[in-house]
Amino acid sequence: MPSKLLAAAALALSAAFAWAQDRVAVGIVTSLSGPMAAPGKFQMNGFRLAEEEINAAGGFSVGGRKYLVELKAYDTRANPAEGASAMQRLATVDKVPVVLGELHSGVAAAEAAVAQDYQLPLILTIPTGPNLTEQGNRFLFRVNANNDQLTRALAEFIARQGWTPLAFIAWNNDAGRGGVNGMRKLLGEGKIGYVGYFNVGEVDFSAHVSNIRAGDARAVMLLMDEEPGSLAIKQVRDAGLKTQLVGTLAMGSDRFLKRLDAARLEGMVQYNAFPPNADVGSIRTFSERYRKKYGEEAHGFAAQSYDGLKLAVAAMQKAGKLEGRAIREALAGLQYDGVIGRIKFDAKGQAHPPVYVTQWCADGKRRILYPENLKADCGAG
Amino acid sequence: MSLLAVEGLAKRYGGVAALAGCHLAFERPGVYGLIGPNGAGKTTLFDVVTGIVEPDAGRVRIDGRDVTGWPAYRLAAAGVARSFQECRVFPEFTCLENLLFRARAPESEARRLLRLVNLEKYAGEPAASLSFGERRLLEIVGTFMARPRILLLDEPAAGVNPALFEVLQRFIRTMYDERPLLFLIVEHNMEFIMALASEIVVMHQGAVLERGAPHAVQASPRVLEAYLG
Amino acid sequence: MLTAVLEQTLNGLMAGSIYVLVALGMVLIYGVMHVLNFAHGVLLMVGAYLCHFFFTRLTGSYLAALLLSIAALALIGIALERAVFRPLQGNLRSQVIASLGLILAIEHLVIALWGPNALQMRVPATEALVPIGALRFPLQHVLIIGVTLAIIAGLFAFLKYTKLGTAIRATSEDRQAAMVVGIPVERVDWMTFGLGTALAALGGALIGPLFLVFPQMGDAPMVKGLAGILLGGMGSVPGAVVGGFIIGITEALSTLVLPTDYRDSVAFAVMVLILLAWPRGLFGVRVRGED
Amino acid sequence: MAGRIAAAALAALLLAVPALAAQQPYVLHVLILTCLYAIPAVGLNLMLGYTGLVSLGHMAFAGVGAYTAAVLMVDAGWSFWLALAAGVLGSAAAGAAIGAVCLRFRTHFFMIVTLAFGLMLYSVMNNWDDVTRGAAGFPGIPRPAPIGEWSFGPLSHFYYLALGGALAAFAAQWLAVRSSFGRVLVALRQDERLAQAKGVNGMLYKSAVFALGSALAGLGGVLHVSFLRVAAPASFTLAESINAVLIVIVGGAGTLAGPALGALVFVGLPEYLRIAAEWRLVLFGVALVLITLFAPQGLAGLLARAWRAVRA
Repeated sequence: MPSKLLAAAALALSAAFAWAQDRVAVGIVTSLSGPMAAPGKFQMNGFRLAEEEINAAGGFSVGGRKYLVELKAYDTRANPAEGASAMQRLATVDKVPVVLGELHSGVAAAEAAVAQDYQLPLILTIPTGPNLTEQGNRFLFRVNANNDQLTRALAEFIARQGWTPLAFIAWNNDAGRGGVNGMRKLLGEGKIGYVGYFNVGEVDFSAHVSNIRAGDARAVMLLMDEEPGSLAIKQVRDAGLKTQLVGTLAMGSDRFLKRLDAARLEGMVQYNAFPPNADVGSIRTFSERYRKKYGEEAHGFAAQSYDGLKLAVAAMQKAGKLEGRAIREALAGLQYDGVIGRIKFDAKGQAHPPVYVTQWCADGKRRILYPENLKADCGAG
Repeated sequence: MSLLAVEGLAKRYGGVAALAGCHLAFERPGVYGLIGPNGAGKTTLFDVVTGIVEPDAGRVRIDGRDVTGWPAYRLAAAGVARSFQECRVFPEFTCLENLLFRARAPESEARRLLRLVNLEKYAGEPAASLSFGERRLLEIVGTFMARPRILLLDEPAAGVNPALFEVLQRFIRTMYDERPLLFLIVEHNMEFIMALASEIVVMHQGAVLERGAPHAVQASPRVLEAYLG
Repeated sequence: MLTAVLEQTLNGLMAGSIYVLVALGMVLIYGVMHVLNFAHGVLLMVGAYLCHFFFTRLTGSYLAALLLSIAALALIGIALERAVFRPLQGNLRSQVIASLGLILAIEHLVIALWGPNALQMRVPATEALVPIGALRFPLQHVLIIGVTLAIIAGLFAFLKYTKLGTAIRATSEDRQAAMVVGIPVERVDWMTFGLGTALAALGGALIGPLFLVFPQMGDAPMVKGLAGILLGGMGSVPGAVVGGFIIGITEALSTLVLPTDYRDSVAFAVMVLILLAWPRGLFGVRVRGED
Repeated sequence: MAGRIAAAALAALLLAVPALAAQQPYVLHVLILTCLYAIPAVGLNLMLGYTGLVSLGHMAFAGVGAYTAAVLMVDAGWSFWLALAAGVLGSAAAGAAIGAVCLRFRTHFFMIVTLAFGLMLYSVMNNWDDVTRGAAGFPGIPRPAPIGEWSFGPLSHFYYLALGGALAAFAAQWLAVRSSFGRVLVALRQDERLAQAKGVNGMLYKSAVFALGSALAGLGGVLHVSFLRVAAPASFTLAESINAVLIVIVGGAGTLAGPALGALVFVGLPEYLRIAAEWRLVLFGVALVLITLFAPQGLAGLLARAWRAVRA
């Protein structure tokens, strides 16, 4: 008992001490409402967890001074104009040294332009549009793999398995279309089967399921998020379709399992930026902490965002001052080992984190199939 | 050549024949009354002549020129003006603005006409603020601003109180005396129309039943039968 | 090919059922009050949320939750009729604009209360699979088509044989005449509104377990339902049924031959083309307030 | 007279904003966005407010102009100004062509057909990857090239472009409304059949205002994507079209200043309030309902009433 009391007192004390410390406001652009609000929540979860950890550890020092981190989050609602406004406000009103986040590629493009205006580094943690990092914007960085990178890993894997022609059920938005176009480029037009697009908010895939059954596809790729994903798999399996399923990073988690059941998922593979149960020290600690804070299994978007904030802090430390250009230089030269793997930006500001392919086992666990060097059996993915 | 002629007009709405072979011609200006029981096809005839409705068959001629199927605005340009059974004015426009909208006559004429019907004090008021009867007067006065050659009035006296009633009668007569044109007036109020018209046309079941001087029409057994039957 | 067409037709019937459920409520209200309530889709969504709430928090019975949400939505509908739509009677533009305001307010209120993430409503009783020929369909699918057909039949019977139904038909046909023969049209108004929103709740409660319960779930059914009633002829109940099914089946069949990312466009293009040929819709009734 | 002095003062203030807000680029940014939202709203005001045509696909026409200009600038190397003209013309042409179909319908039919065309145009922007770059957006839209020393990079400079665009739109609205053309539009809204009986070719006028409204939408769209330096289908959705209706109605449909007031409230206020996003849209929704119920002339009407009360 006394030790608990002591610990509580220490915590209170450290909190009081922390309060007195200087704070660095870090800008966050995300979707708290609008069509991307659901994944936006995972993004914020990742940022909040990183913020909590950094501050609990006493903050970080820049140029000899200790700071705590504070998130200044704005809702951009998947709308480019709102994104530009939020960025402008962060740059000129809140005067933050670095901004992170965003989910939507089109909005990210508007934000990136403002970031360049103010020489304010913008670190994307979710948008996947490949052309974002092709604009010659030196202040734009992307932690997560873009669509081309994701599909490259997966296309290689699918080609090796001989799962072509490959059919699709895909969101008719930047993520879904980007995925289909990337696969088309990598596998070749002849290897692409039926492509069924649906709009965000649509939930009935029966027309697509029927067409896939009537076609000759060896596998079906589901390019969408968790919520429609669970419905799509249910509808595919309930219709008696036994085709190999290929999913996205939203579909390789225990939370996803809760939406469905092991029988329907068995055998499905998905690419993943982050296998929450991999036997890697950093992943294990992150997953445990995440589960403790949010009561559910960690999400890839959260992991990417968590790493993003940690990385930004490391860059500020390395830069030695809270100034955009210095932080940009630091980011460009930084090598950071995060939850999602090693993050090192190329000349275009794109990181190349590992992309995993995991597969559902009969007991509701996952095995890692790809990359070869991390291959592990059920329970690891 | 007739000023206005319709030949064999037919128009069906669903199963109902609103016009069934209607022939009618007006050779010269005058005030003509158009009467008939409900459903006789009077308003449909107006709608066809003013281009709101296209007939299924038959022709409409003005000065011998075939104008069948012309849209309303073209017929208006050709000198056809009308008022509506349900009384239409632009409620947000002032009385004066209502009269000047697309007018051929100048503002002085508008003010004179308003004076004739005792509406000059409302010239600057929005039409919506008028009583129904006053709005009816405004609507009818407005039709003259286009300087029409053919004027169709659909139940001008309906819903107008007796005081305005007389104003209206006097106004129509004055206007006719000033410039004789073809007035075709649908009216249920016999007193009103008999006093005004020089000739009465009776319609029944989509066609012309009788035509003649007011007293002759009133005495016709066929007309009586149509109204009672 | 033939089986594919048959199968897609069946899929279209399923999707169309949902459009019809939305369209029926809208068309009843339109017929009586000449109000086109664009917020009907979000009311369907509210119905699903309430059903979810009652099901998970209050009673474990799906049927009870469904009935409760229907009752709640009927009350909400009656309140909206009183507060918003009755005062705007006769003003088409304002009604539509007010209903756009309701969409914004209600949808974001739901997000504020329940969050943006989809809720799952698992009703074990409806999770069985039904074999039809060589194909299998979830029971809930069949249930939706069945319930929709039952509602259509019930609604027709209701309109034909009950006193209120007759009053609704009379008021739709000619409001003035209905008033003259002593039908209390204002009472018919709010009752119809309640009935219409109750139908939306039923739709939401039915599709909730099959799909998910989320804030935008009513958007697509509303837009497609609108297209359906336009196609069928504004104000015509049989028209709404036929129109809704045509949209659903067209969408499903179009996936056989056309790129699927233009599926919506195909449905709308069909609507516009049919309207150009039959400007008042397939079951075109006279359009009131045309000018 | 007082009105003219007020207008002159307002114009002077608007021109002086960059000097006054030199240290507050964010204020300029918000004012620019206000202008960019007000421009299409002016077009919709002519259609909805003056003529009574409730288009639920208005912003899709802004998208047509925006993408036309974007493709011409980026892929064909046209100058901003030429591309702007082409974008505006493109929107006008799309408005005239699609309007010709939509205007065959009335009331609710018209609204839903415009909604349908809005969604179809959106699909094209979202799906035509080769030309529009698809759903991920079209980055790298340039700002106008500098005129001599005057570059459009700094916010204060772009502000004058946005303000110029907005003033042009409001001037067009003013000229249209006070002309006989405008009288006809207002007459058509009040009673189309009567206007026809008075010799108005309703279809011609409605087509003209549909094309004009779409052209203004296009002007706004081109400036919008040049300002953001990205064109994305997300800027031209049904939700954005509904927002445009909201701006017009809240500001005051059928009033000259309505679109400006509406845009200011819609863009400016939330940027300053920054209350939780859901509640902000709940509030806007409720405001929309209340305005249709109690203040059909919107904010412009309320302000005019207040002004009269002050003067009396």
